[in-house]
Amino acid sequence: MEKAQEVTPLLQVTGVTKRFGGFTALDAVDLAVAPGERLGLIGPNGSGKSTLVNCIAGTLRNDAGRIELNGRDIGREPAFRRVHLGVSRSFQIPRPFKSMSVIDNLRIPILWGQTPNSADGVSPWNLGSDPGLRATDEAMKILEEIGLSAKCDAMSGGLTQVDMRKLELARAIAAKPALLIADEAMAGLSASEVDDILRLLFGMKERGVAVIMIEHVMRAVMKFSERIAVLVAGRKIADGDPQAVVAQPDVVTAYLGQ
Amino acid sequence: MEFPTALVLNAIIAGLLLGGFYAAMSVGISISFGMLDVVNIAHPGFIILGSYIAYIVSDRLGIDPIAVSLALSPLFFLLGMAIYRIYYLCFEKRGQESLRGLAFFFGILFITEVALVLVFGVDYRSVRGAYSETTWRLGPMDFPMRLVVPFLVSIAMVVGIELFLARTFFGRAVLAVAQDSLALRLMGVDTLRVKEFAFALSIATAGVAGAFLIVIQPVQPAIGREYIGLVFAVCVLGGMGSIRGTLVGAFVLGLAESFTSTFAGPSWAPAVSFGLLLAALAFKPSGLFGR
Amino acid sequence: MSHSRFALVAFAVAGAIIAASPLVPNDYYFSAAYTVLQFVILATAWNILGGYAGYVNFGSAAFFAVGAYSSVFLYKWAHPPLIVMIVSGTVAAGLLGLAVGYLTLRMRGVFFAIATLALAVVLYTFVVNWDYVGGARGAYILQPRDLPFGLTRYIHVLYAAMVLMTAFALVIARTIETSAIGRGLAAIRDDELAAECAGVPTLRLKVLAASVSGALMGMAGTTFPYYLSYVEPSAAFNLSYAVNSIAMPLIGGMMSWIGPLLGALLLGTVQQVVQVTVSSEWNLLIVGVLLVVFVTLAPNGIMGWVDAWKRRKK
Amino acid sequence: MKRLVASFSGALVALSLLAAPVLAQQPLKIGFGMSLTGPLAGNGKAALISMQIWAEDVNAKGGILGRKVELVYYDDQTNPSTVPSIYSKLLDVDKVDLVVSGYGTNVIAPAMPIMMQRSMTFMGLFGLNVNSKFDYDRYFQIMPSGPEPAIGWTQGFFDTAMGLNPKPATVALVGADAEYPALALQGAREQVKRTGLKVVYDKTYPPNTVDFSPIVRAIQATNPDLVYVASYPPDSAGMIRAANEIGLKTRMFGGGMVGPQFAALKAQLGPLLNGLVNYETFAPDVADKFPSLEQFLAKYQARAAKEGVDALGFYLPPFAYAMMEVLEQAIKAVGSLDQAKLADYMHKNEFNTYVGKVRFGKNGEWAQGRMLAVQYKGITGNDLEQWRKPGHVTVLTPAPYKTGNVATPYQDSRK
Repeated sequence: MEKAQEVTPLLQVTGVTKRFGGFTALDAVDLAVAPGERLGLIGPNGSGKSTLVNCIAGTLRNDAGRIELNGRDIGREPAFRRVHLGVSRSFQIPRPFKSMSVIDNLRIPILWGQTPNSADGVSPWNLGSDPGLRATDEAMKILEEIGLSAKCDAMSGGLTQVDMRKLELARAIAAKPALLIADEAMAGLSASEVDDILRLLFGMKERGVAVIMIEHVMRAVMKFSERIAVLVAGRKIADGDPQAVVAQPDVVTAYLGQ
Repeated sequence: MEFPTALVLNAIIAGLLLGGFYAAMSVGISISFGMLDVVNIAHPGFIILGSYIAYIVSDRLGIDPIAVSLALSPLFFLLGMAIYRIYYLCFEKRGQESLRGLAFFFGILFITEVALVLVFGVDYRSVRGAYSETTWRLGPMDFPMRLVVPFLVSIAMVVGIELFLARTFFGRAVLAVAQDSLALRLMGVDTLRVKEFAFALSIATAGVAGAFLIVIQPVQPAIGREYIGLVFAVCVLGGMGSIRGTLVGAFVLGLAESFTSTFAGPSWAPAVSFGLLLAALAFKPSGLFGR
Repeated sequence: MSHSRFALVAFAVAGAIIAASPLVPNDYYFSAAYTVLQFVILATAWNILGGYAGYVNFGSAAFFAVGAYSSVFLYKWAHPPLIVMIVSGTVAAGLLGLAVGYLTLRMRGVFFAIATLALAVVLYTFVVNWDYVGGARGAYILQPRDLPFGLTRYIHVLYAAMVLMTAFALVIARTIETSAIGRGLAAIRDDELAAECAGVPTLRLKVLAASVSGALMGMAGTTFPYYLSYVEPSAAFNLSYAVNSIAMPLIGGMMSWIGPLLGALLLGTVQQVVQVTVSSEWNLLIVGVLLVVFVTLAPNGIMGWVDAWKRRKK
Repeated sequence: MKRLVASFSGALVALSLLAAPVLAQQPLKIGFGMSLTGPLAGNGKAALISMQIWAEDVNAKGGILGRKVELVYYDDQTNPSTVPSIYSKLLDVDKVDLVVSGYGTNVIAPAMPIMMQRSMTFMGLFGLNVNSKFDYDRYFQIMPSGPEPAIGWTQGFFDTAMGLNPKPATVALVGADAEYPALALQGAREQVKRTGLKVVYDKTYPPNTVDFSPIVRAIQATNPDLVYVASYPPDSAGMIRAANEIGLKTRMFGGGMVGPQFAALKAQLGPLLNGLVNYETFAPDVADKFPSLEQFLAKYQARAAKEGVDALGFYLPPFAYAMMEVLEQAIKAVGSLDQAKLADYMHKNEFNTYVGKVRFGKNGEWAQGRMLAVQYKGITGNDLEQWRKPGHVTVLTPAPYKTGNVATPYQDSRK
């Protein structure tokens, strides 16, 4: 495996710790993601995966450690600015904007999530006529890829669980991130649907988008990940080539529980 | 500003007695609003209704107004059930959020006020218990029975409700319905009946608090509007859905008002009390004992 | 319709209404219209924070009173023309809105509502003890004698000002609603955390909505001292402003600027008509009953019916 | 079909001819807003009943200028912002011939601009110092507070106090944060300047205060010779109860308390009122000075119980009736409804009414104030009958109505 030359990593998490009262959810976790890299993040329930995601996304403030994006410390940035800087996450439990249609749900990240100084985009603060309407074709493209274009005008509150998960992912992608965090995007999907999502996530590589996939569907994780990190009880116990990591004794015991 | 001991002692007593009264006024809101998320703006209206019922019955039969209100609380209980049934059909069943209930209860507040004007007229009414003019003196401290009796009955009522909710099955069901009515429904409990019972209980406390009010000061139909802010403030300061919190919140506001009136300017009492609430909300949004 | 064209249409209609005022048979209709339009502005303004962003403001009477009392202060201090009073009252209330906006940082939902109620009580106590503006004694604000444009009665000036202010409020509300900011606010209303993670600057939008909402509510109160000629705290902080500013958007529908307009015109007109036809306490009873009936029959407001009908028709 | 229409229109013409003479007999409409709901509904309803009794009396005698009197009124809900619309409707739509005001300063003032624009003669009911700012020459006011209302209102209490031997030195001022009490306290402060007293307590309290003992204790701590209170009924009851509960020691207590004038508080407080020095507008002890008032009170008290308003009617009802008497006498004297002539007549002449002789001076206020300062004494038990007979209300000032001297100090005269 050629040594990645000294390119600065897209995401550099060093020594991140998070405590809730006495309980230590994250204990000095280090993690690095290169631009466009496909990282699998696995671990039993309650291992701190979601907490790590929330610390990276900014919805939780880590008690110690640094989080850098493209070498810049984003530890103090509010969540919305981290989205502008290129970090976009989907939620494990879908959180659609219920009063809006499916396509309107995508207009929010397109208008507000994309890096505001992007050349073509008009700033959302501009009070001209509704820029949301101009985002239609961009939104429809994402909906086609994710397979929701037929329901674009349906109310998002009425979608099935599976479609809601797809909408979650579509919304995260619509923010044109540099790093996409897919939090259990495939739970409960059929095999063919898992393949559709995998194809979509593979497509991220060409757009230079790095992906952290958090999944229990091992088949998808093994197929997708260029590298796998394993979290157990708030500590990273493995990080490297997928086959080697899965074979590691302590990973096996953590999963199968001896 | 000197603090002579007699003034301080009496300020504490007055604050606690006032707090006891405020607790009786607010415990109903702590149940309906704190636990059931029903924004019952008309609660002070039902308190005034309680005052008038206590006035009429005790005026005719010569029984003590507070005794009358306790005896008649089942009537208020039934009234509460009827109101909740209407509220449930119009709002709760369709999953309306509580804001809609706010306008509904504003309407009810106006209706009760005008109904009282039509039935009882607009003159000031008041009632005298046998104890209204007696005051116990204990050294520098004095205990006006006009405030002590409502205080004692109020504490008994509030503690009784707390024990009922904590100890009995039905009480625990009410607490549970506050946290997660879906889970309760999955366990086969008819949440409608539990909520109806809880709301009816809150209106019953309003009837009793009404008797306290009319013993303490003269009442006329429009006075209810003055107490809307107070009852919600006590409930939220104490902590949503916590009866113990309501009691503590009531004492905090009662003491704040009493000390401000005695030592600073009485005109600033509401600003101090509500300023306290604002500060508490800013530092501990879910109130002192909130869930 | 684009924002600028809508603004042109709105102010054109306002101009037409003002131009048509000589056709009005007598002054009663100006006085009644002044009050109804006052509630249109209050409801529209309340809805910007309450309907669009989902933050319920219980203290709208305080914003109205800030607008009214800033006019009283200016009247006593420098007696400037009406337009100066309107602008400064709006700015003052907007600053209060800014402060309330930052409250949303710490509080949400019912706690925010109770905090605004507490803020209103604190402000009421300050005004009661502020002698310069009359405090509890109240202050006399005499309507000017010399009237512009050859109008005969000052109520015509107040009415015209209120029509223009209503147009201004509606334009602001619609512009916010049908822009990216409006979409951002709707996202905050539906799920604030998800909105933040979709890149919406939730705090800035909430502060903007609270400031604009507060400013417009204050604007509704700026001409009130002249309308009343004698302002004392319990008139400016009246319960009817808190009640109506919430009930009217609820009845009309909270999703768009048309809702509060409809609700205010409907409930406001009913209150005005009942008040000067029913010579007894029944008028308050009728308002109470109507409030209950409207809210139960129109769960999502009148606009809710319209949307449901449209969706059924499609 | 055509024939039918012809005969029908014929009948119509005949009818209209018939109706013609009746038209001249158009009713004389008197319009006003009155608080029938909200906090001041008690006073509003009592005033309304008195004005209705007046209308019935006048119509029984054949009305005014041969026209039956009709009262056109709306509920202002004790909310000043309803007043401009109500009075525009009365003048522009209902086209009333005459207007009078509702009860209290904060509903009279908002009507003033409309009255001035239409130069109507406007009769006010218990407005305190309203016209000093408007300076409108056709405004008149029926409350006997005198040329300087706020000072006239407090004159009795302070004159009596300064008559004490030895002269009092310190005074405590307390009142509600509301329009009337604030104006009364302003008058009291002017009295303090005039008399050279030292103010040892001067604070106000929020109107919905429940417990007054903290306030009364703070006052007792300053050990004042006099305690002047300006309050509304619930506060007055609370203040008097607290004074009794903590045993307030001072030479004179009372002043500007609204409440003890009403039957409800007279019955509820009963003996607690003993020793209180307060203002009144009438007392059975001076009934001889107002001979015809007895028959009005009989009519009023008959209806009061049924309507749920003040059972005695000593405070406001006689003045609501007197206000209409003044208008009646002015219209009859002038012989028309010409507002200018009416105003001129009312400025120049004295009126004999149920509340005695009324003459208007500066700003339409009474030329000579006659607020009674009284002291309650010898009340036993809580029945209302004892208040109907003289012997419990000593009138201290003004001189022509004086029936006795003040008993001090307050704590002794309470026994």
